[in-house]
Formats: sequence, structure tokens, C-alpha cells
Amino acid sequence: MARMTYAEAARQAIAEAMRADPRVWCVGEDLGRGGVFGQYRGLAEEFGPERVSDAPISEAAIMGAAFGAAMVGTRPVVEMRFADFALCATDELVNQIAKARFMFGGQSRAPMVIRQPMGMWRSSAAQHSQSLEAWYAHIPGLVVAVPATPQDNYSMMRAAIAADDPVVYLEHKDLWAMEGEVDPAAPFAFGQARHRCQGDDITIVAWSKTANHAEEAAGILAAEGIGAHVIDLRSLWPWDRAAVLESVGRTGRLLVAHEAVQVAGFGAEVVAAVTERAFGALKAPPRRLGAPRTLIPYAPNLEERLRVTPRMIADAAREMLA
Amino acid sequence: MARMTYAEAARQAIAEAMRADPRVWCVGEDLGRGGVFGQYRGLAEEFGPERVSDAPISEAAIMGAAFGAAMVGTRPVVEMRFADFALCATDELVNQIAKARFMFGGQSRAPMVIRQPMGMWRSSAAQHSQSLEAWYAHIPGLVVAVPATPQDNYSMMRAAIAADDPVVYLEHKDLWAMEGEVDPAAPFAFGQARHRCQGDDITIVAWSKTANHAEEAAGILAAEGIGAHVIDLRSLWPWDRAAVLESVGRTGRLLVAHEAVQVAGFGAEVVAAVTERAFGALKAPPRRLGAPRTLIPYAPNLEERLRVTPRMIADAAREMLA
Amino acid sequence: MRETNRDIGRSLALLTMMERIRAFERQAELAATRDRLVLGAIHLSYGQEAVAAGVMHALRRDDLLLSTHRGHGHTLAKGADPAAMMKELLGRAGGCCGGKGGSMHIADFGVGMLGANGVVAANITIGAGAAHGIRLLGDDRIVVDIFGDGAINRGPFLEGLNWAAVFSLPVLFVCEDNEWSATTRTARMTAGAGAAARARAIGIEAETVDGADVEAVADLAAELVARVRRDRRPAFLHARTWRAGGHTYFDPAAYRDSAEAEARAREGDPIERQRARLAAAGIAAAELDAIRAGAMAEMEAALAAAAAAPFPPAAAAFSDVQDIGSPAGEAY
Amino acid sequence: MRETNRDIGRSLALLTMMERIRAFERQAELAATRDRLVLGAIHLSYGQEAVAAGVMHALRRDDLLLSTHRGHGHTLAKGADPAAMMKELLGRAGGCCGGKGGSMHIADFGVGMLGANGVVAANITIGAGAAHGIRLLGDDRIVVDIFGDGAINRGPFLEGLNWAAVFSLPVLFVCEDNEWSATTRTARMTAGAGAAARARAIGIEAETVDGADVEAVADLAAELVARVRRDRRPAFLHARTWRAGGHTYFDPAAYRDSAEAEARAREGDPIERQRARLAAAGIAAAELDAIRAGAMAEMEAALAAAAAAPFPPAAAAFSDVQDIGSPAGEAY
Ligand SMILES: Cc1ncc(C[n+]2csc(CCOP(=O)(O)OP(=O)(O)O)c2C)c(N)n1
Ligand SMILES: Cc1ncc(C[n+]2csc(CCOP(=O)(O)OP(=O)(O)O)c2C)c(N)n1
Ligand SMILES: [Mg+2]
Ligand SMILES: [Mg+2]
Repeated sequence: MARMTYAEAARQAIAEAMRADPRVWCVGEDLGRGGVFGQYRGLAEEFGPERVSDAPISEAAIMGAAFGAAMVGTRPVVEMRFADFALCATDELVNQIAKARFMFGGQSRAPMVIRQPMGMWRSSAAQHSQSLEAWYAHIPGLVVAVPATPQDNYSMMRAAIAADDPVVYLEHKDLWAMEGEVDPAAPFAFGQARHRCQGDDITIVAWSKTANHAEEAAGILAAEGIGAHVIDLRSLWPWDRAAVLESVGRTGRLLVAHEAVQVAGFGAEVVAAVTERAFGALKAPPRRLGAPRTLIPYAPNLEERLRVTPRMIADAAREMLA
Repeated sequence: MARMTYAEAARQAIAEAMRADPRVWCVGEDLGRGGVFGQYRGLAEEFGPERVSDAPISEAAIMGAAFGAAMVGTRPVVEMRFADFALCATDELVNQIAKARFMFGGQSRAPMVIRQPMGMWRSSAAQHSQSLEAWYAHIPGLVVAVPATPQDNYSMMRAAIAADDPVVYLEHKDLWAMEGEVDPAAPFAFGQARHRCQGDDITIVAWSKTANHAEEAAGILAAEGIGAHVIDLRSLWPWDRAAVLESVGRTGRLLVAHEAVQVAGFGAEVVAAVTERAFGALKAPPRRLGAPRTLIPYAPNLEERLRVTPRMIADAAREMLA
Repeated sequence: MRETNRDIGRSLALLTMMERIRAFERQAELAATRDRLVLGAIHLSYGQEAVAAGVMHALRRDDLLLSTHRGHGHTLAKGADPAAMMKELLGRAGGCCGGKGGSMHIADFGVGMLGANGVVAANITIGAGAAHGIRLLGDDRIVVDIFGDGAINRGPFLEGLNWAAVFSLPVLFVCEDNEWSATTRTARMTAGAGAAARARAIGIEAETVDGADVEAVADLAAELVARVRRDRRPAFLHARTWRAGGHTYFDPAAYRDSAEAEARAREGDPIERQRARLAAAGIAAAELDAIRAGAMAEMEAALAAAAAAPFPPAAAAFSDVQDIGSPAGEAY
Repeated sequence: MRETNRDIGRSLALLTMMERIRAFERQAELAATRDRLVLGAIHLSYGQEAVAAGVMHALRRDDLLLSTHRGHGHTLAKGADPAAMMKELLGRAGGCCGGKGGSMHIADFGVGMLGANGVVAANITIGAGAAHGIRLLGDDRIVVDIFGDGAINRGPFLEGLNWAAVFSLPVLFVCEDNEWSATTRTARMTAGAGAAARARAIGIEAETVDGADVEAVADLAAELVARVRRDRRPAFLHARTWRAGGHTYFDPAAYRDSAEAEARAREGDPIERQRARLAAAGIAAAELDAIRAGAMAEMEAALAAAAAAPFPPAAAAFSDVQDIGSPAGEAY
């Protein structure tokens, strides 16, 4: 048990995996100087430049070459710097990495972690702020990780590196400095949600940074006597539908909150899947809170306007109980 | 009014637009010989190689260069050959084309039609069969067109070329040879669904090829005395939520069918949006029919296994009424 | 005369491989056109067989290969079983990818063939990466990464070559230049002096060879493969060849001047050239004919076996997707 | 002495522009560090001002420009209003993009500046396309498409240059080679002889210039711009320069040898060089100082105006997205 930041938790997870398995290596731009957010600090010094490798500004090659190296038995951690730049390597990720094992009839594997720092972060504007987790959940072959706390960024990074599947690993840039206790022995499995707090009045489903907001909202609601069960999905494929169904079975109310654009966001999947299966349990219409279908502006006041806040979550929950 | 194929309908729409407006031009690989599906046949002969332009195998440049040309006032029709290859140009489409007007504070426009033939088509396997319409619906700045008939492929292509927005134009490869009547004067506006058939028992929402299946399913159901209201959305952004809500208000039952992977597909958005707004009207849980979250196999028997068929739609509707 | 015997042996082996490739593809074509057993597109390499035969001859079985949509010849020459390949083309159980990939995704990891690719140029970075993996693992294998002339206009050509050079990776890039990109003459859409010049500008030594001459291809490939294996850095082989047929089996190639196309195909037929060379070296016509007949018989048997094989079991649609969140468990 | 007067006039104009660029960026830096009015990253071009000033001097106002994340200098030199630019950096109403783009997306279509870009190399194909549009429209404008040395390792470099050459487009590509890609020395990640050699291999004539010498840049740019305008085909200018500061304003660049970095910055300071040249040509120090003071005053006023400007109205978050399906109507 130790206190550390979200960035440091993943860094330690990687360092430990690299110590344990010489096939694990990291590759991306500027990693030798610790990475653009310092999330690789010290790793090049410990493991050398071959295993913590700089890269040219060649996202397609970073993704494609890491995939080739994965097929021959290494286990790359790929750094995309900003989730937005992964769009320079979409063919490699979606047409190649996600599909190869199936197309080749099981002959190949792509044990890769594809780190894509995402989300809005201090006026980064439209090309450095996106949250595209719904895209990757839609693509067979990919596992989608959306950690929200230092503990989960440790446990999930360990699990992602240990996985034989390609894991799209979406860290939220606004969480790098978040501190928390980390227990390296804490169990984790993809598809198991974290229950942030219990309550019988409403189920609030969220992930990534918004899960922290949901927990905060539950605090506001608790002070008013409303019990919210907050479920942090942690991974979107697989996702813990069972936990959500169990909770909605008790509360009868479902609110899903996320930072991404609401239209065709993963919140739609949660609402649809739950409504299909637990329609009879619902006491009120389910509801989503996501960003409007507009682009992310630079001006801080406009950027703020698009954020889903704890207060918005609490307000929506209250309305659903009214 | 004339009888023609789906491919020919779009071809005529383009030819007419090019005759009327010298700024309209087409660009993509092999267009000079009519395009890989013959959907540009004769255009190079009529308009010359500058306006029906071949391209190197450079999807990123096709997309990026067409965007640059659009910003200076031309109106490109961009051919991606298979929707899957558009993933070689995702940065250009999503980070550049969709965002530029907003990022530049309204100074620029990207009047472009981005043709992406999609869908399963006679054993084309995992890299030539995808349906990713949900992705584009999730991206602010983009209009998403999914025509299902010759008439709509005519009217919608005309509207797409006339639009000042970038339109992701997804034709289904399995429909190229479909014949039907085309009225060039038929009105069309993005966001207006087509009512394929009326009925008061269940609302079936679909688009692209699956809308034709839904209509067929309605025929099966009608023979059994079940009235299905089949709504072909035609565009997914904007989409005709009002029409769907009106229908579900009458029928109380919503079934959404599409060829794409069901998980995080656009069907989830339709179910979620309707449930949020018309919960009280629903008499049964809404339901989706999409592909399982697996890759598209080459073997014809396996490929067939992933298809949503008219019979499956009819069966699901019947179950919902039981 | 040991030397000469060894040379003749190699020459016969190269001819045999080319005959097998052509016979395989003829049967594949018949399976598509006559038997209608192939639904998807298949891309034949008629006239280009010398590149596959000559380059693969220089490789060890544990060396690695990545190829393109036009990859039957490369795959066969790397040592894959034609019956398993033919089953794959017909989408059958027992296909080398279990019938799930088909012609454009043919692969046989058992012989180091890490896959054809349906996306032009995508294999260039992946192949560089396989070599990167070899470097990290520290063994002495090398990678051959083949692509067409059309692929040199896609970004991964630049990114993959630069990657291989920067990281000093053991990969031989092979540009199989058949002058065509589907229905387009590649030269019309390609600026500058071509594939080899582009490679050199990225710091990779490049050599051009007459791809209709299988001996020349084999010689140059042997030299470059040895160099790559020894120096552990990339090299580039530009093989000039000619696509004798259409882009796919159903493309009549009506867009090209048929007199020119036929003349080029005739002059550049690597099999006829090799037969002539061997005849001149004193090999009896009967022996040469027997090689051809043997290849034909082998591939007819491969097609027969494939046509008799069952389709994959339905469960195959859900296997080999992913371990975590497998659709075999939860698909919706 | 008309000739000399004209030369001196140009020299003074070039100096003035460089001083204005530097003064603008100093104020931008102060806005970020001292005033905390800039939240997003800004990338300063200290030491690189000669490229912006020299190249833009060769352009007409209606010529077009596309630039990178490090684009303030280019934009200002193309003729944009510094007050509107500063408002953009502060995310204010009246910013040249209405406060919605910020530093990395700065644009002023009114002076032909079609945008900076937050994605390295993405502007290369877009700029080629702008030239394609000009070709289709049939007028005599040209495009300047600027990118850094790091951008030559991304696919769009190859695809965009090949496109421009194949379609014979009026675009001048400018590689602003400051030897760094963020915290990485570009040479370590770049194979071969560099930007100009790569351009030549794609059939584009390329010239290299000392980017610290604004007169040399202006001379070469004038020649290449005239050539592009006349011949309607692409050319390539490789400007060698040095990033005097960190990658962003908050990067202390601790990863580089500070003695080398400082020496390079000192020797390569294009403003000091131009001042020395003008002093040697007889221009009084007072006149040179007045140019600097004027630039400083102008940019202090720009910052003051920006800091006083209001933030954009809330509705701006929903405008300029799309006409059809606009979020101003229906956003969810
Ligand atoms: C990225 C991409 N764009 C387009 C295609 C369609 N396509 C398949 S093969 C081909 C021509 C390829 O030419 P070349 O690389 O020379 O190989 P060849 O077919 O001549 O063997 C094209 C355009 C594709 N498969 N992938
Ligand atoms: C595709 C992409 N990858 C990575 C980045 C992050 N990034 C921003 S600037 C930069 C360095 C660019 O170097 P160069 O092109 O030489 O331009 P300079 O910063 O030196 O002006 C990097 C890696 C990006 N913006 N886009
Ligand atoms: Mg070719
Ligand atoms: Mg640089």
C-alpha cells in the first residue's frame, strides 16, 4: 500500500512488468525523456533505450511496427501521446491489430497495450481533447480500458500487459496528478466494475474521470438523503452488464454519465442493453449525460460549457427521482 | 421517372451536379476507368481527367488534398473504394475535415462528399466488409448518409453534393445492382426518414441494406396480420427522431435492425434516445438486431451467420408482440 | 563439375517452384470461374512467379515473410502446403486460416509466412516491426516484406522504411513492380525516379533486378539476404516484372493495350525463360514437361481436396477473436 | 543608388517583421507565464523568425499559407492582425478564430492563412490540396506549405509531395528544420540524407538555405515562389534553423546541452545578424532600436487589448459546426 499519482501508478505497473518479463517493452515519441506527461519517467534509465524506445513522429509505424513485434513474441506498450493522434494509425489498429488473430485463423496474437491519453485538458482544443472510447468498444478484437483512479491505473495496466489481447488503454489526461492509495495486490479482472458507493435509489454508471464526478455527485445526493449506487465500469469491453443489471433491478433508475459526445457514445449501449433486459424493473426513463454533439473549443469558458460536472449528475439524479 | 440501379442512380446524380456546377469534381483510385464498382462509368469521358481524377494509392492524400481543395472553393466527391480503406485517412476525416470550420471560427468550409462503400459483400472478409456508420455519427461536424434504394441514392447524392458540410456517404456494396424507379424531382432533406410501410403494432427502424430487409420482414408479418411501421432513417446524423418517436407513440414497440456490430452500434443510440423520451409509451422492451461482436469471416457459411435477415427481423418482431 | 550440378539443381528447383505457383493459380482460377467455388476476389500473379521463387529460395524456413493481396506465390514458395492454401481460398475447414481469411489474408505461421494483407502497404510497417521483434529477441532470423509498385505512394512506405533504417532492422524490402495498380498505370501516379530512389533517399541501399529472370532474382536475393543477415540492417530489392493477367481473376484488363500487354507477358514470362535456359543447358524437354505435369497434378489434387473439404463449423465465427470478452461467451 | 535603397528597404522590412514576430511571442509568453491568461500549450519560434519573414516576403497577399503548431510567426508575416491573434491565444471574442481554435489552430483566411495544425504533417496533404483547388479554379495563386523537420517522418510527407508532383501543383513546400522534434533530436529518428533528398526522390527540386540569414531566405524564397508561380509545379525549400527555446513555453529544454543550445541560439539569431548587417550598411543604431521599440509597443498593445477582450459568448460553443444537423438546433 502506497500513496501515489495516477501517472506514477501506471509507471510502476510498467516497471514491474518489465522487470518480470524481458519481452515487455515500450515505444513512442519522446519516451527517453520520460514521455510527454512524465508517465515514463526513469524507465529509459532503468531499462535502456531499446526497451524504452523513442520513435520518429510516425504513428502509423509505431502502431504497425509494434504489432509486427507483438506477432513475433514481444509484448509492446505503445504510446500514442494523445488519443487524437491514434487516428493517424487507425488502419493499423482497427484493420490490422484487431483483426489479425481472427483472419489468420488463430495463428497470431497481438499482446499489446495501446496507451491513448484522452479527454479534455486545459484548453487543448478540438485536436487534443477527444474521448473516442465508444469507437473501440464497437470493434471486435479489442479490449477497452478506462481507468479512473491510481489504484485502477496500476491494476489495470498490470492486467493489460499480462493480456494476450490488444488493449486500448485510455488514460484521462486530467487525472495524471490525482493521488490515491495503491495496493499492488488488489485483484482486478477486465469486465468487473468497481462499486464506488452503494445506494438503493438510483444507479449511476460512469467511467474514467466522470466516475470520480459520479462519486462526488453521490456525496451531494447522500447529504440530501438520496442513495446512489455508483458503478465505475473500468472497462467498456468487456463491460460489467451483470453488475449494472443487478443494481438497476434494485434501484429501478439508471443514469449514465460520460465525457464523450453523447450521440452514439457508449452511454447509449449501456442504456440500450439495460432497457432491453431490465425493462420491467425500470421505474423511470433511463437517462444519459454526455457532451453535446459539438467540437471542443479552446476558450476556457466554452470548454467548461461542454463538461459533465458532479452538479449536473446530481441534478439529473434528483430530477429522475422527482 | 426512370428505372435504374443503385449505382447508376448515384452516377447520374453526380453527372447532373457536375454539369450544373463546374466546381464539382471527383477524385479516387481508378476513377478514369469507371471506378472499381463501375459507379463512375462514363464520367471521365464526359468531364475529362481533371474533374474525374485518378489518384495514387494514397488515401490520406486523397482525403487531405480534397479537403484543401474544398477549402479554396471546389466541391470534391471523394472515393474511398471500400469504407475500410477510409481508416487510412481517419486523421484527415475526423481531426481535420470535421473540425476545421469550428476550430477556425467559421472561416472555412468543407463541402465534400466522402463515398465509402460499406458492408458485407460476397466473402470479402474482415478488411473489406465493415459497417462503421456509428463512428461517424459520433463525430460532430459530419453528416452521415446511408441510402438504401436507387431513389435515395439519387436524391441523397444530389443533396450531399449540394451541402456545404462534409457528408460521409455510405453506400452498401450489396445494393449496387438493385433496381428501382427514380424520380429526379422527389424531395429529400437530411434528417427526414422514409416510411417504408405503415403499421400500428410495431415500429421497425433500419437503414441501408437492412431497411430493405425490414420492409421484407414487414411483408412476412403483414401476412400474419401484424402491422409493422418500417422507418428507413436514410441519414444517421441528423436522424429523424421525431418520426421514430411519433411511431413508437402509436405502436409502443421499437425494434432496430442494422448490419453493423450491435455493441455500440447506432441502434443503441436509437433505443436510448427513444427510451429516454418515450418511456411511458413503450409496451414492451425495445430490441436491437445487429451483428455479434466478432470479425467478418471469409467462409460463406460463416459470413451468412453474421447477417441480419428479413426472417430474423420478423421473428424478433413476433416475439416482441407475444 | 560439382559447381555446375549445384547450379542446375537450383535452376530446376526454381523452375519447379514457378511451375507450382502457376499451376496453383490456374487451379484457383478454375475454382473461381469454372466451379464457382470462390466468392471473394482473388489476385493472380501470372508472369510474376520469378519474384516469389527467386526471393524465397534465399530464405531459411524460420525467416519471416509478409505479403500482399497478391500473395499466393510468395506463400507457396515460402513452403506452405498448397492443399491448405486452396482450402483457404474456398473458405473451408482445414484452410491455413481455418477458412476465415481467404486469399487476401493467407498466412502460414508454421513456415514463417505472417500474412498477406488486404490493405495496400500496411504490411510494410508490420514487417519492419517483425524485424524489430527479432532484434529485441536477439536471434538471427530476417524478414522479407513484399509489396507492389502501387504501395510506394502510401505513407507506410515512408514510415516503415525509415523505421527499419533508424532502428537498424534485419528486413529485406521487396518491391514487386508489375507496373500496374489495379486499372491504373502506376507510373502516371508516381513522381520521381521510383521505388529504389525513394528507398535510397531514406538511407537504404537498393538494387533493381529483371524480375523475369529467376536466376538473377535468386542471385540478388541471396546476396541481399546474406547482407541483411550479416549486417542487421535493411536492404531493398526492386524487381521489375509484368502482371500478365487482370487485377483480379474477373478483370479482363480491357483498359490496356492488348498487343503491348501480350508482348510484354510473352517476353517477360519467367517460366518460359527458365525452361529455355535449362533446355540450352542440356536438360531434356521431357524432364521439363514432367516438372510441369507434376505441378499440375499436385495442384489439381489440391483443388479436389479443397472442394471435398467441409465448410468451417459455425462456432468458428466466434473463435479466435479475443480471450478477454470473447464473443464465444458474450457476443452482444 | 535606387537599387541599394530598395535593398535597404527590403532589409529593414525583413528586420521589422522579425522584430514584430519576436515581440509578439514575448508578449504571448508573458501572457502565459506572468499573467496566466493562456491555458493551452503554445509553441514559440524564437530564433526561427527569418524563415517566416523571408518566405512570406515573397508571397502575394492572396497566396495561401498552411502552417504548423509553431505558426505564430508565419501567420503574422502573412499579414494577420496581431491583436486578433493575441485574442485567439487568450481564447477571447475577436480572436481570429473567435477564440475557438487557440494557438495551434490559428488561421486568418482574410490574408490567405488557411490554418495552423495540431497534427504534425497533416497540413502537407491539405496544402497540396489547396494548390489542387487553385489548379482546378485556374488562377495564378500559389500555396506555401510549412512543416518541421519532424514531419518528414510521417506518411503525409510522402503522400502530399507525390500528390503535388503528380498533379503538377503550384505549391512551395518549406521544411523549417530546427533540428528538434519536441524533446528528441530529429536526426536520431530520421534515416538518410534528410528532407531535401527525400523531396528530390519524389521528383521535386529542392534547395537548402541558412535559415538564420533572412536575406538568403528571402532571396531563395523569391526565386522559388517565382518558379512555382511560373511553372505551376511544386518546389521545396529546406531552411536550416535552430529552436532557441523549449518545445512549448513551459519546456525548460533541460534535455539538451545548454552550452551548445545557447551557442547555437546566439550564432543563429537571425535578428541580431540582420541588425549587424544593417548597421554595417550604415543604418543608425537609433533607427534599429526604434524598430524594436515599435514592435514591442505594438505587441504590448495587442496583449492589453486581448486581456481586456471578453470571452466568447456561450452560443459560440454550438456555432460553426455544421449547417445540416447543427448542434445549435439539436445537440444531443
Ligand atoms: C489502402 C488501400 N487502398 C486501395 C486498395 C485497393 N487495391 C487493392 S490492390 C490495388 C492495387 C495495388 O497495386 P500494387 O501495390 O502495385 O500491387 P499489385 O496489385 O500490382 O500486385 C488497389 C488499389 C487497397 N487494398 N488498400
Ligand atoms: C501526428 C502527431 N504526432 C505527435 C504530435 C506531438 N508533437 C507536437 S509538435 C511535435 C514535434 C514536431 O517536430 P517538428 O515537426 O520538427 O516541428 P517543431 O516542433 O520543431 O517546429 C510533436 C511530436 C503531434 N502534434 N502530431
Ligand atoms: Mg503493381
Ligand atoms: Mg523541428
